[in-house]
Amino acid sequence: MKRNNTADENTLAAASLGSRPYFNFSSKWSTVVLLVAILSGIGVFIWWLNIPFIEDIFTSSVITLISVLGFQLYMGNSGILNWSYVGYVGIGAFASAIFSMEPSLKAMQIPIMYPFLQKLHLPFIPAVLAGALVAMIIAAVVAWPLMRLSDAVGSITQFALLIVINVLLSQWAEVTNGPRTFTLGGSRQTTIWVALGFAILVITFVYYFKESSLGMKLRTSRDDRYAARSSGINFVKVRYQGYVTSAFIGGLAGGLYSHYILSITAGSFYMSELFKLLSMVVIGGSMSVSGAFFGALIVTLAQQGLRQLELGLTRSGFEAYGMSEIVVAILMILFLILRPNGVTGGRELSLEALRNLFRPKQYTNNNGNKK
Amino acid sequence: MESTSIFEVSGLSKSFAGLKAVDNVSMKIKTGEILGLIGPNGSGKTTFINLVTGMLEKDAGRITIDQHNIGEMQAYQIPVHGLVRTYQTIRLFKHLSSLENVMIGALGVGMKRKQAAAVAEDLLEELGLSERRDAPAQGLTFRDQRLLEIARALAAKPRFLLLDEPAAGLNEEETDELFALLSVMPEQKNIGILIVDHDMRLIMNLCNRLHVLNYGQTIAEGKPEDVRRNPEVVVAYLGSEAS
Amino acid sequence: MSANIFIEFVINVLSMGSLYALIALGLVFVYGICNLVNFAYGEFITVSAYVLYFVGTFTDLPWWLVFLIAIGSGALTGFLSELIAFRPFRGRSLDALLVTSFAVSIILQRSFQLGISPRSRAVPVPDFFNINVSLLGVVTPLRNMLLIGTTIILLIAVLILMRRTSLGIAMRGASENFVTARLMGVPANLVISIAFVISGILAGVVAIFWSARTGSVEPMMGSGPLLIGFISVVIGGMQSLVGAVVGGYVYAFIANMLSLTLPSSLLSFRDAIMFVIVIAFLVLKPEGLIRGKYQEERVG
Amino acid sequence: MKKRMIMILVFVLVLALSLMSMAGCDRREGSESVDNGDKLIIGGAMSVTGIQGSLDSPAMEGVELAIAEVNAAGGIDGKMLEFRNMDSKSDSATAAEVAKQLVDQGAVAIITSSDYDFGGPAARAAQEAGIVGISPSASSPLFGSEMLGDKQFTLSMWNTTMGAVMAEKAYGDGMRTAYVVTDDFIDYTKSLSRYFVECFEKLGGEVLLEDVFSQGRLDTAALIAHYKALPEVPDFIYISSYMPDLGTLIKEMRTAGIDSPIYGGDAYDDPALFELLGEDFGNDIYWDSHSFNSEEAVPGFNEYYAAYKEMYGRDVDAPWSMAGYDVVMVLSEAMKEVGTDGAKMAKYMEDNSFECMTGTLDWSDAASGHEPNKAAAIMKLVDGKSVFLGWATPEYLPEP
Amino acid sequence: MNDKKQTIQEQGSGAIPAPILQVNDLVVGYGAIEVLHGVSIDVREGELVSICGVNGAGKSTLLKSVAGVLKPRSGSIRFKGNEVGGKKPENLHKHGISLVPEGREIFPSLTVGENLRIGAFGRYDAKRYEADLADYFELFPILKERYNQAGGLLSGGEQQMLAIARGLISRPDLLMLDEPSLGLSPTMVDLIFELIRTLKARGITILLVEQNARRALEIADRAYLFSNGRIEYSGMSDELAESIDITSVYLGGNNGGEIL
Repeated sequence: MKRNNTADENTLAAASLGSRPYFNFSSKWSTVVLLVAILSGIGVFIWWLNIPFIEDIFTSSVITLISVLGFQLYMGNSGILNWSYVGYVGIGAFASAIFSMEPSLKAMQIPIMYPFLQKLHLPFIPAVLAGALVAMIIAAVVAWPLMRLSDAVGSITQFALLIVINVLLSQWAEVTNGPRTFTLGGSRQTTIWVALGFAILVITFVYYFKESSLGMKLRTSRDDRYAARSSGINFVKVRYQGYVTSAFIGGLAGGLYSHYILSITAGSFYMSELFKLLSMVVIGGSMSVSGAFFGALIVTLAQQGLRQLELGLTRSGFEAYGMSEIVVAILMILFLILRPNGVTGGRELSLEALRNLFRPKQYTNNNGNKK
Repeated sequence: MESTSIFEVSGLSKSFAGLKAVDNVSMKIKTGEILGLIGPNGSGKTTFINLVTGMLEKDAGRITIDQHNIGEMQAYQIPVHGLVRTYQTIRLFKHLSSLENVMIGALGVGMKRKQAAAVAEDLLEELGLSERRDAPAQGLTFRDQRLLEIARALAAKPRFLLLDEPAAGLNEEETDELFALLSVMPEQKNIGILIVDHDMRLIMNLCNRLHVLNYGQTIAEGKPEDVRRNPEVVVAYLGSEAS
Repeated sequence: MSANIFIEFVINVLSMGSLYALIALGLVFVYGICNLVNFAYGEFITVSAYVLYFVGTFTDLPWWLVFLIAIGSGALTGFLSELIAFRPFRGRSLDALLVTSFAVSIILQRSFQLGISPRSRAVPVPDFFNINVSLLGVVTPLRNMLLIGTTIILLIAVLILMRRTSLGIAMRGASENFVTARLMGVPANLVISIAFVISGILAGVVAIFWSARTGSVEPMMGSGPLLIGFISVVIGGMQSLVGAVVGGYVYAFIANMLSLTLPSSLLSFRDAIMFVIVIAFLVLKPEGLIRGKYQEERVG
Repeated sequence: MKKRMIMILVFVLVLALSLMSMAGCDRREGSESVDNGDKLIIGGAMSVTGIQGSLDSPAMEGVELAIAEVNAAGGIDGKMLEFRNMDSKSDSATAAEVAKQLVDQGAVAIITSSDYDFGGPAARAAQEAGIVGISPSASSPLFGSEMLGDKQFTLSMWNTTMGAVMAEKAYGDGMRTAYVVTDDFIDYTKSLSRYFVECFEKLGGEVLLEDVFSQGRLDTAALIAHYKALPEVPDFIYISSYMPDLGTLIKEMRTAGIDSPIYGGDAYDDPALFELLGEDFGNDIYWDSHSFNSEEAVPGFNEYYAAYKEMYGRDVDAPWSMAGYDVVMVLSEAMKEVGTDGAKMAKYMEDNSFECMTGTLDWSDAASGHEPNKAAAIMKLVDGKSVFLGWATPEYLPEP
Repeated sequence: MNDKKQTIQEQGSGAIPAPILQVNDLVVGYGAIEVLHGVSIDVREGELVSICGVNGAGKSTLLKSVAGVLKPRSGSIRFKGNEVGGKKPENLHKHGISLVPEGREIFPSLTVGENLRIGAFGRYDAKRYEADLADYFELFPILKERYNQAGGLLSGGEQQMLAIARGLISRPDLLMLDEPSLGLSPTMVDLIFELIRTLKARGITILLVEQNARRALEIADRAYLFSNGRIEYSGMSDELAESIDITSVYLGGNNGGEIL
């Protein structure tokens, strides 16, 4: 079969199913379409419900989703757990807050803030993007020497880096108001629509990244870095690029978060946040974008449900505070044991996968061309 | 029609903790020929391959392809100069599809994505793997994995291909297939092949020349039938009679 | 005055270093055998501290029995967490293990909050812990001396265990080459369980001295010792028991130096400085600090 | 097979939980209509877990006690009060989030955490919804109408009062030189030191050194070394911090042979601290706080004590519970008088003064920040037991 | 030591002793690759059986499966009459199977003495241990000299000695040696083979995997020739050595090796 190679990656990827005429549009890009459709569907439904507190929960979950996608972008493609990721979320949150806050407000709230920071002032969206850029630049500066470390050493240095970032965020009073709460003035700017819009962009981008040649190269270093090296891939470099990209998305999520919640402390970007992201990725399946998506969905639902349960139990006299984390942690261990690749098993949601879901399983090891 | 390239190694040495794994080995391969590198277990063959592909740092020696000194390069810089390898224990990207695996070979030497995809498609077709193009590599049969690894190497459009025990784990029939594939490759693609294998049936029939290592040193070189009769080679393989 | 400061500095370094050495030792025992930086180690300490609180407050048992029970509970926690949470991951990826220990840590922390109280509780300690002694003109609590003494005794005990007994030798062998050790008849489950039990015992001892110092126990108390142990282990070289002990003392030395020399406004950045040192250590000579199986395996 | 079973179980669990979260909304919609039904919801965004838990938990007990009392007396215009707390986990973000949820569930007022950093975000959510938010004992001057809005109050005296009272007390005790340690963890600890130092220096005292540390990163050795390196032995030490580091610091200082008197603020009012210091170290420590557990300090305490004991089966814990109790009493008085409209309630609270367990309380108007006008109770620790020394109002009050 | 030798001699005088190790139709593989495709061998008490064949033929895989490091996909491994396939290595060691692994695998930071001590871990018996130690010091005098040195500091040959002594000190009923001559200098190879001969004379049952076919056949009672995960030839070693052109197995046949 002669193929027309002017087609871009979409059709290329779909071409395997050459014998399937009714589905010529990309099978792979259906993932993005489906995920976006699900997310917007829920969003519109919730907007229609018009219950403010559900809308709030949804908005904050969407921000978390962006954060998880950035986390997955590196972890899923490189196979390396990035312990310092939430640090970049924090940097993005603080940086964008500093950018967007009125200088007079900054002067009032944090009188000791460096004057050049006090003078900065950007509108909301540019501030968020600038914050993400700051996170990315910091990642770019610190990460280069760390990228060639792997395995235990790599994990340890990333973990140490997280602690360093946390100490700086929580102690550098001239920048972040120190251990105290940093309060942004004004009203919430990350509305449900802003969050949704960014989420759609980020889903698309993260998916595109995975399928891009950079993403592909990064995935090779996950599967076998020796083979990657001997195939001409400088895995240190692609890891670095992936890491920095992921820090950008993390910073973006942080900026959206700070403009949603309006009061931030360094503690919000530390162990328990890391644990939350980790549990989402583990439960959903770290190797696919869909995994991060569904992981975020499941954990958010579970946490909200458990919070209601906590409330209910407490009202009936049984103190159940803190239960949600325990349940999520146990869930996570169960997943790690029983289904290490998460609910999605590392696969992407796609039209084809949906079709297979409703079709009796008949293939054992031959899933290339089943009827 | 196509030019001849020369891959040349001279005086290559490497020792581990005082033990000389590769000791002053020199070798020369031209495009279009197949050289077999053999020797008993532990004689330094794999170390040799790791050295010339930059996976290990050499102690001494010079490695060139057409005057390009690749001996000082990092492993990932070498494929673009025309030298690629395969592994004894197959090293595929197991979660990537067959197509992506092959594409990587091309992307690794700087090809654009579209071109890489085209090259990969063609290679899969050529090696009869097209049907499995979207299946993750880990689901392939062992034979297909071997072929896929070779396809990935070929996607880099190499001048020289280093095959580390490509027949290991293949049954006789599959080895015959491999023979058929490899024997025409040098001429078809104008590449030179260095092959390490223990399957003497394959080696003896496939190679133009043999190079025998023992204790890291070259003990014989020449045509297969000569090498086979070389008493030193026989001793290396079977051991000497007790003195 | 300055002589006194010097003596006080030395006593501080020795006593804090002893505590840190014990903490590091507990971490490195598990790390050496399973490659696992056990995030839940801090919570092992917390468990023992709570047992100390409960048994010490609500019973009239003599102090030594209370201590024994607390240490025993640490050992039991180590044993059970290995059995329930870590054993299913035998042979799985490092990250899976790390994530699990992280999850175990969260579960234990939240359980304390839920089951006991988020508030800190005063831990009773025997009176002689608070007696002050005068040493070369410097007043210091007796428990610092006890701590140094206990550490020396424990180090000797560990040394005898690891150098003289078959089990200890087997554990050292297993930490170098697990498969070969099993081929020699060293049971994998036994060795790993023992590592966790010893780690738990050390956590118990640490709990006694740590809570004697802070005077209280609360659900999150484990994170402090965990980080200290973590830094010490890295400084000491991850794999070696001796290294961990040395790392503990080095850490105490650096920390005390920084405390003395840093102005108080920078003091709160001390952890950051320590961890930058850790990162620098790991980047500059990862193979020097972390020997053996952590080097990337050679191809072929 | 077993695997699949567990997967199904997990799925069912998640499904159930999500349904439960939906159930939460049903309640909300129900409660909106409950306005003309038979109950009034008082929302609580207080921290049960985390560092703030040790102050908020007792306060919550007081809240529950007061609610029971109000309901026993027939409620507010026949409507029963219901207290609904969601754990804000000593985290400002969570506080904001749960406060919003409570507003959506129809809360008529929000009781926030006893601190500006952890309670402020919840107060902001209440302000946005136009209802009253009130903290039992947040003492930072930031907790008021200026920073948070015109419907936000704290029942506690501000740190201006708290710092000034202690400065005057120390100076009155003949103390002239001070070593001040500030935990820069939250605004409470930071501003308390600031006002204390300001008043003490105005009186003519001298601060030899101000040291800083952060909760959770306490380095006693460093502080003790700094203390010992002072050119002269200070008359006393002022520590503005929190449990658990506060206890560790005092104990270690005492152990290191430092026996200067120690002064501090209301965070000292923690039974865990008394217990930790015990007879050995629990002496020569002074602080001011909101109230004291005795009939002598608080008329009507015995009655309160009896009710508390009946409800919880144990002695009154910290005086924080009285602040919680007072909060509900103030709110219910306002609701009785002017109904549940937030603006009206706030106006009523500004205009009137209240007789509380924690002393007489009079808020300034919104323009001047809802500054609480209140007396502080001064306490002393003797052999690990707190002793009431008397009520005090400062001569000079620093500007917030 | 001595009493063991006697029992063997007594048995030897009677009928053929029952096989101590019996492997039937063993199939083993890693991942997608199957390495052994149905191998059957047996080893009788007191015998020295050698397995030869080119690299990659599955010899080491066989030993690792018998020692419990690898789990068989199918087939059976019977040791002293009991099925042991898939059991844990530590348990098999207790039952008397001892593997001296390829590449020696000495614990580098442990001393020679400690290496030996681990070797006896599963079957430690203080009294016997001391006596055996003295005995092995006679066999391997170098180990006595180096007793307190770290294993990693020994030369290759010394390490191989240590590995063999470590495998022996538990008094195994079956000693398996995986490529003991690999990477050693010719003189050292001579020494090792001499040693194996001595061990055989002491009545120790040995299963030897060796690439050096000539030497292996010379000292073995029986031999199996592996190729590609199958047994190509088997028989008494002297017969094998005479009847087959081993060179062709290793280096390809004169003409039998044609492809296609």
